[in-house]
Amino acid sequence: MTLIRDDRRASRPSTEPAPERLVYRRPDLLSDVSTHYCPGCGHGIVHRLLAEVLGDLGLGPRTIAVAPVGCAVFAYDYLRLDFVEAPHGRAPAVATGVRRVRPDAFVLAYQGDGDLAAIGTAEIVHAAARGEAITVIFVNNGIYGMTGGQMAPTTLLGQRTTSTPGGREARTAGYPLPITEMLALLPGVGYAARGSIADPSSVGKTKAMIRRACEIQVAERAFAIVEVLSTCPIGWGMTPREAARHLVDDVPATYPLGVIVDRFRDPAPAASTPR
Amino acid sequence: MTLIRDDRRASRPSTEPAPERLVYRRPDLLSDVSTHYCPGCGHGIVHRLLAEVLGDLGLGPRTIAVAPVGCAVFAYDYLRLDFVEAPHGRAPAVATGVRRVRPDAFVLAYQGDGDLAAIGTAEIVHAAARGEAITVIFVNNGIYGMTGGQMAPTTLLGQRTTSTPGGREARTAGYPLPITEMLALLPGVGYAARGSIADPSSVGKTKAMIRRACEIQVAERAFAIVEVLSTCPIGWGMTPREAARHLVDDVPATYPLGVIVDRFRDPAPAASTPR
Amino acid sequence: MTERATILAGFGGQGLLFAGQVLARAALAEGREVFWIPAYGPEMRGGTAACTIIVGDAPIGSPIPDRLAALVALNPPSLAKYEPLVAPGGLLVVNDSLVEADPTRADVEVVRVPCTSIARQIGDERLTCIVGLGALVARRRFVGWAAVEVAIADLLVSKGPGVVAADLAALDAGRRAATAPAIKSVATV
Amino acid sequence: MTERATILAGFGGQGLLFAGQVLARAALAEGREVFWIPAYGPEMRGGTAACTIIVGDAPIGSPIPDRLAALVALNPPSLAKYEPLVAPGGLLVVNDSLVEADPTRADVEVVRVPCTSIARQIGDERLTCIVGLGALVARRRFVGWAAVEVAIADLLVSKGPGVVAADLAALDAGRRAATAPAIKSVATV
Amino acid sequence: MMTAPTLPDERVLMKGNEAIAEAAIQAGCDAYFGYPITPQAELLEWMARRMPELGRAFVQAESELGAITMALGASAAGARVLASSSSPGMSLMAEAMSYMAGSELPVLVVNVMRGGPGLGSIGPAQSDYFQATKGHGHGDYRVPVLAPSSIAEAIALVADGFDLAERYRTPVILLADGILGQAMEPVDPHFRSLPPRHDDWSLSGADGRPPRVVRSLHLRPEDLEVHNDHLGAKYREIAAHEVRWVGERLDDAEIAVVAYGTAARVARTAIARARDAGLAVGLVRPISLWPFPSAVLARLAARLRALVVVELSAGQMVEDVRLAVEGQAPVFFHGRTGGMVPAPDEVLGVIRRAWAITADREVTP
Amino acid sequence: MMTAPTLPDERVLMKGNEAIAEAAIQAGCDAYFGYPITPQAELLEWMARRMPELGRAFVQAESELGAITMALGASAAGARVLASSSSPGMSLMAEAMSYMAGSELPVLVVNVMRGGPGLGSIGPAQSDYFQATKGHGHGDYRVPVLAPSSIAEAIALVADGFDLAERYRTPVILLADGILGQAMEPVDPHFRSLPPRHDDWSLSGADGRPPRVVRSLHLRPEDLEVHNDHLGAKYREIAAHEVRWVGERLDDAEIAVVAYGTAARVARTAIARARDAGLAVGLVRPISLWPFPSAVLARLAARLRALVVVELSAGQMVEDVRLAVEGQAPVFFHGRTGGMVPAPDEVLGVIRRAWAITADREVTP
Amino acid sequence: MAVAAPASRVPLPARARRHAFHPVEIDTDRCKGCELCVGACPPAVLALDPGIVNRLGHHPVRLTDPARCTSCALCARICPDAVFTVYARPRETAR
Amino acid sequence: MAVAAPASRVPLPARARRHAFHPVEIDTDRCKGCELCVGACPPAVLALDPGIVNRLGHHPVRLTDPARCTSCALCARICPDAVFTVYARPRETAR
Ligand SMILES: Cc1ncc(C[n+]2csc(CCOP(=O)(O)OP(=O)(O)O)c2C)c(N)n1
Ligand SMILES: Cc1ncc(C[n+]2csc(CCOP(=O)(O)OP(=O)(O)O)c2C)c(N)n1
Ligand code: SF4
Ligand code: SF4
Ligand code: SF4
Ligand code: SF4
Ligand code: SF4
Ligand code: SF4
Ligand SMILES: [Mg+2]
Ligand SMILES: [Mg+2]
Repeated sequence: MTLIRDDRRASRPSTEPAPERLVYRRPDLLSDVSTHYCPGCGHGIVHRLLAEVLGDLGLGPRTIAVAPVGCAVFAYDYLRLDFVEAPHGRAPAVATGVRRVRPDAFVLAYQGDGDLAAIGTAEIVHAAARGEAITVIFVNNGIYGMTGGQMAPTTLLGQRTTSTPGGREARTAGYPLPITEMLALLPGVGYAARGSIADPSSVGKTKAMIRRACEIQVAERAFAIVEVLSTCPIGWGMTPREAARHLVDDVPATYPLGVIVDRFRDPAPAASTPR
Repeated sequence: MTLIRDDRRASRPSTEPAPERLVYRRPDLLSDVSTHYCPGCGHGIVHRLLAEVLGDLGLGPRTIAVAPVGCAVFAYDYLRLDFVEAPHGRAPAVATGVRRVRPDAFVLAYQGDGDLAAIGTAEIVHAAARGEAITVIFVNNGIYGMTGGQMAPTTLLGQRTTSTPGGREARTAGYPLPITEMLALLPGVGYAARGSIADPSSVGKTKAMIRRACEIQVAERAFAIVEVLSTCPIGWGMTPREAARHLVDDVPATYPLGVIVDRFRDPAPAASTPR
Repeated sequence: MTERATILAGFGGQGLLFAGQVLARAALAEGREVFWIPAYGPEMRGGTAACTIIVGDAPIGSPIPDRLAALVALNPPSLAKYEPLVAPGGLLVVNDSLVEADPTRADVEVVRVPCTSIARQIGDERLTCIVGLGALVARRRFVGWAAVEVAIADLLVSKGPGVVAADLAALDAGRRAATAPAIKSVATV
Repeated sequence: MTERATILAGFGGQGLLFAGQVLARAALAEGREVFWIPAYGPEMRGGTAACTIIVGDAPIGSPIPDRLAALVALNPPSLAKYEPLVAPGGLLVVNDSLVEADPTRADVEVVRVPCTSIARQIGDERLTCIVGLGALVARRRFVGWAAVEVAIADLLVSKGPGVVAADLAALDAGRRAATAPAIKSVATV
Repeated sequence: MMTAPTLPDERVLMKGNEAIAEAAIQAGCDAYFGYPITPQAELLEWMARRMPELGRAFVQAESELGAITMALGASAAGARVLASSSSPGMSLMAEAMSYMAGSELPVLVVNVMRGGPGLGSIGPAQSDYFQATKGHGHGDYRVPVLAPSSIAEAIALVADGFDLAERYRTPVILLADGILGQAMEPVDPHFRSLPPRHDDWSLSGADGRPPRVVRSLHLRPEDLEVHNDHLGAKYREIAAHEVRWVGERLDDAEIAVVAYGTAARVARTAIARARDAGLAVGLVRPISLWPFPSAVLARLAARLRALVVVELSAGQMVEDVRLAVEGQAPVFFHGRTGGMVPAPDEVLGVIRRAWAITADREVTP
Repeated sequence: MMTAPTLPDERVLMKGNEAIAEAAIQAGCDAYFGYPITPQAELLEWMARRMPELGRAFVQAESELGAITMALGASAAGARVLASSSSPGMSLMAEAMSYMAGSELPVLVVNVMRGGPGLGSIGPAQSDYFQATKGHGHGDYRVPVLAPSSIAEAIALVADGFDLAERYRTPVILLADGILGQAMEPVDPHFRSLPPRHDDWSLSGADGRPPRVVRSLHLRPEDLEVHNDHLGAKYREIAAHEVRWVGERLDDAEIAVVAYGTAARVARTAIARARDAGLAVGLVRPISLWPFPSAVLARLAARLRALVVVELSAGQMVEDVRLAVEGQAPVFFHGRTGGMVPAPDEVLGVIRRAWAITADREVTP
Repeated sequence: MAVAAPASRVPLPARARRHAFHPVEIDTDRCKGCELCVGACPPAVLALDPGIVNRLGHHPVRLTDPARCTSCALCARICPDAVFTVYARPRETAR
Repeated sequence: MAVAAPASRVPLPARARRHAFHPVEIDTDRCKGCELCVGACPPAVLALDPGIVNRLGHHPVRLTDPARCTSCALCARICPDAVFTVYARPRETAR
């Protein structure tokens, strides 16, 4: 029951004694408000994991976080952290600016897949190439959630979106972009991994990845990224449970789960076969 | 003496008979003017190769070329081709616009390493991801030539430039960017290769790569890119011959020469070990 | 001025935008001028939603009405937000299923209709606003009743006759609720 | 107006910008106002180059002079381009090694100096413009001779005494060429 | 929302974003490039469906930078091109707009404005007036800017915009706002179509003719100045011939409200109420924001007691009004920002105040 | 070129770009972000050498988009930040400038202007005046713009710019041109230094205090309007207190030349020649382009026979002059574009013409 | 049919736990009815309550059978709205 | 010292080839004196001509010993300024 043990740890911020027999409670770093996210949206889960990990590691008071443009733009309303808003796609550059003038801060960038893998391609590639000591949480829901469900670079072939009404066709709309694999090629990238929030067990593994990505920044001052495969039930035109199923059944064929590179454990990157 | 035989072909545009015993002459697609390039600049060699290949393949009259912002901005003065100028880094997007409305054209983008691998990262990655049927000639001289020899993303570690006066240090200025290897991961990329113009034999091999990259566009309607390792004697602070030697001795350790992927010959990409 | 402005407001998922389109299309069919606009934006997703329809006999002026001829308020925040805009003598349809509070205005006509309950009885909460629309058109003939029915049929033609029938039933239930004396008296409770 | 504007122009590689800096620094050392600007740009690389120096006793006005007190033209295009700007009575130093054509102006003082040949004899073509500068300062004391020599020594201090000596030799050779009667007569050929 | 393609005989209800898209299609748009952004996303989505159906080019680009430079390429290659965005995305197009103006490339760019600055809000706004009419990109250039005030007018201006763009070889901006983009209004579904684009400079491959070059670089300042003079002459020609505006109830007006787009609609309602109250008020509605109808305002100002400028901004067009009026009449301003739209009664209040303050001004309507 | 760091006692010759960079360093700049572009590359290169020496932050970004958003991040985190570029690169910063204005972030941005539009030329120009003072990014915001006319003044304005930026929480633009960037002039090497940046809103980690958020998003239009009103009040305060300009020889002037930066130097030489020829001409040299010295021009205009505006542009600042003068005196314009700089005699010619045309105007100098 | 209830009414007050053990507290007002927890609960003791529309307009989730809850916290692990607090059965009852 | 020569003066006119065979024509006015060809020429028969400054300000390259040239065209292959035209020795002389 690793999961539960994880939870218990999460629920015990080092500052106060654990309430008797408490198994899980809302992490302290989550603000006491409802999110604007749609029912079942994966962003909520990722926020919670971040709150748990930063709480576990005691990083909250040192964190300067960068909010993306995307549905998670309001992350600053939900996480009790210092936050700066980046223009669409520029979170890694904004984080670089923060990093360079705040050597003691823990610098976190949170980005969606449109934000990171489309308009922000140059910024993420170069932050990674510089080996900028930042941790990037990359929430890949395969779609532009906020603007109404258009195709993202990460959208699966055949997937219907409001801008690929007949399903994404490679000939005209191109192929899904394995950007995390691309980043993993760069020597400045200390850690790159892909998790999912499809079910409680994936959530647990993803939490471990996020934790490692945070530790790498602190211990190794290297660039670390966790791509989290997530859901956008609204954009996908599915119920949250259908969306979760789709995330288990269909998405990992294009985006395989696992650690892609961990240069401080295994300096040679895991051979990744891109599709 | 393969080289000479190559040359003879190059010097015989299909339209006119070969002069008796002519071994090499300036290709017809090169305009009859002097370039503004510095003595020994590799751009001149790459221009000549392009003129030769397009001449050989009879593609000149079908070509719409895109000029970069960089020392090669005046390519339109030197190559007798239709040309459109792209804003800095956007040549692949401009080429995409051309491609989509001129299905019969041969679409060529010419870019420097600052243009392609820095400001234009998003555009090249996404043109490649879309498998846009364009041919990209990527002249990597490891520096910003036009603006006075500043560091490019491709600059070698330790290399002195006007913006890395103490030599490029990974800690602050990041690592050299193996962008062609990154692009080669993408399924839309039909062909990706890296050649050099350091000496006549490399020039010959590079010509063959450029030829293949042009053929792939025509025959397979896929994206093709040739990275050409080139010199910037002025920016490197070397004589042209010193620069050529540096290109042979030092650069390929960071940027290995050869075909990285040729999906229409060998669908599985060559294993590339990034540094 | 002959412009009549209506706001339909409530939760997303109550069928507001569709009901607004029905009203707009009915006006169009009658050869009137009409303007339809949703309150757009991400905060609307899963939260509150609203839709404005202005019907007139000349090209519509201001797209943001400051004098509403009618308001259909399907949840508590909508009532709070839009009630002040209703013009004196205007109509206020309140979703009795979700709104406990009473309107504060004394100079408007209030009709309480349990729109959500009725929609559920018909089988789909997304019909909530069509119920409200039935009540609205029953009390204020900005457009003719028949035009509304035709608009529903036209807009839903691709969804099949079952769907059309459900929507027409919701519309009619709204009309009946708004005209039944028992319900009307709620307004005075 | 006490402003005196000079343009040094020729090929890249003839040491134009450095010679301009020498002049500017000499003026600075004398407590004068001075303005130095290169013709900048990629077309300059390996092609033609130019540098403007304005010396005055009050803050310098227009950075682009339209009335030159002196021009040092080290190759044919420079002569063609800048000759018209020389003010009447101004000085025109022409590099006799590379410029065959004669100046067309009759209202200026022309001095032909084989700058390139002299520079080569001293051992470095990059001294060409220093030769021209020697000729210029010999004929027009915009700044004092000693200040020029000190400026050269200061600017080249890190390069070692050999380099300083070569530059001073070039400067002096230019002075001598510009004051030797044989050379001066070239202007009237 | 509605499907216009079948072209029914009667008026149909169309959403502004979709009507603009369909109008472009009917006008013969060969290629569309865009990137999603609220409140113009439906324009892109309409194109995503319709353009491939018609075998025309559609690309959802990687960014607005990508979209506008794809548009640049397609226009250089001879196509009739539409691009669209909303305020933050427009800002990203500044460099390429300057390039296209310099390269004289016809492209129609739609800005469905939202509240700024920065990420701002997604509410309707007119706070990109300065950007559209003046300093967007670097360098001396101007771009014709057309501002519709209804969906039907937006449709008409799409064809006009292409026409202007191609006649003068210039980018053109269609400046709408979130309300026009999101609203539905009845429109006549028979949109204007244009003959295919034709020119003797665009790129097709140098086959049997000398190579052509499309560029904005003129490295020698002398050359660039000649080019700028050429552009300047063109802009003067546009200014002389392409001013568009509409006047309403001006004949006896003592006060003119100056407003465009959505603000003009609010003004119209306010003016009707003012007339009901006995105040002689009319409307000047600029349609071309550049060239601005300065001459007509200068003429009118001489005989008005005041002008009232209403904008969904903190005051941008009002500078052009003041510049035109040159002190001949007082200019009052009322603006709302950030996505807020003034209520008609609010504008009526401003009119009343202007009326009162200028009671002793002599005017000869 | 020259090395200033040793701070000799005498004046030293410094290149404009390098002087600006060193001035920023002396003023306490914590971080620099840039991207190479002619004619400002030496500024970046100076910083590349000096900042690491001093243990301060220097990043050559992947693009101007990267540079300006790094600046945004560093400023949000409490640093004193400089960024620099030239015209095309400035255009790419439009979106982020709007974000920084909306987020109220102090950053000093240097634009060493070159000829446009598009890739244009690399010659000196003043054709980004509109962009700097008006419509660069989207939304209702203004940015203080300081325009030096000599290298010594550029040095002084760097410190002023940081000071303004931090006092008002706003980006500030230092608007120079290729000539100022490339030229060398003697400067006093003792530059002004500022106390370290200090505020109670920037980000350092929410340690023992509530979290802080730096943002421009206010999704509810009501909130965004409140924010815009706040910004508007700030801009009015800046306009009231931060106008900078210099007048020369105005006392008895019948004609005033209005020019800034490099154009003002040409004008000064032309005015000297005009005075030699007996014409009573003076100079108004705006230093702050926004806020613009409108009041002084309005006051002067009432007693002048004419104003002559000289720009390295097709006519941009002249609009603000006309707006200020409101028809009280004729405004003549002379501009050169694309990297060309007018010769003093050329400007003298324009002054003479203005003098002749306005010979019968009554003036009371 | 119940109208939207104020926050204090529906969630189980923490104090109540002392009396009858409830392994799971649900912040009903924040529940969006996505049913992810419903799918994740091994003993299937979670379900939406169709009788309630909360302040967000959703039918919130309800623990249908506290006794069968194993306190496994999988619901908490998956809930995007961090609605759950989970307690293990007190020792005396659990063991 | 020779001054910059007009284009027609220095390059070997094509006609001349008919008389004394010259394997390599050099467009002297375009040569930038980079010496890449000098380094690439196997028999080392190319060298800069210090006596000439061409229109571009460079000392152009010159074929020092036509007889030893093998017409291998490596010079042409490397020249960035496409300055060379290379002919093979006519059959009668070559074989
Ligand atoms: C410059 C710019 N372009 C476009 C937009 C509109 N926009 C807002 S969010 C978004 C993309 C959201 O997609 P993603 O990053 O995948 O986040 P998600 O909402 O799916 O979590 C876009 C295109 C914008 N705000 N700014
Ligand atoms: C937006 C923009 N930023 C910067 C520049 C300045 N600039 C011109 S060329 C260039 C880079 C040249 O480097 P590269 O692409 O490697 O070409 P090279 O000159 O080395 O062949 C830069 C930064 C510009 N013109 N536009
Ligand atoms: S639109 Fe998609 S990503 Fe955005 S909140 Fe809704 S479900 Fe989540
Ligand atoms: S600067 Fe470098 S790249 Fe540019 S022309 Fe000179 S050598 Fe070539
Ligand atoms: S703790 Fe486990 S058993 Fe109990 S409700 Fe949650 S998921 Fe179900
Ligand atoms: S997962 Fe959370 S929000 Fe979803 S139904 Fe369960 S308790 Fe409600
Ligand atoms: S052809 Fe060969 S041998 Fe002859 S000059 Fe050229 S490189 Fe030398
Ligand atoms: S390679 Fe070409 S340019 Fe260079 S020296 Fe030889 S001939 Fe001249
Ligand atoms: Mg997404
Ligand atoms: Mg380069």
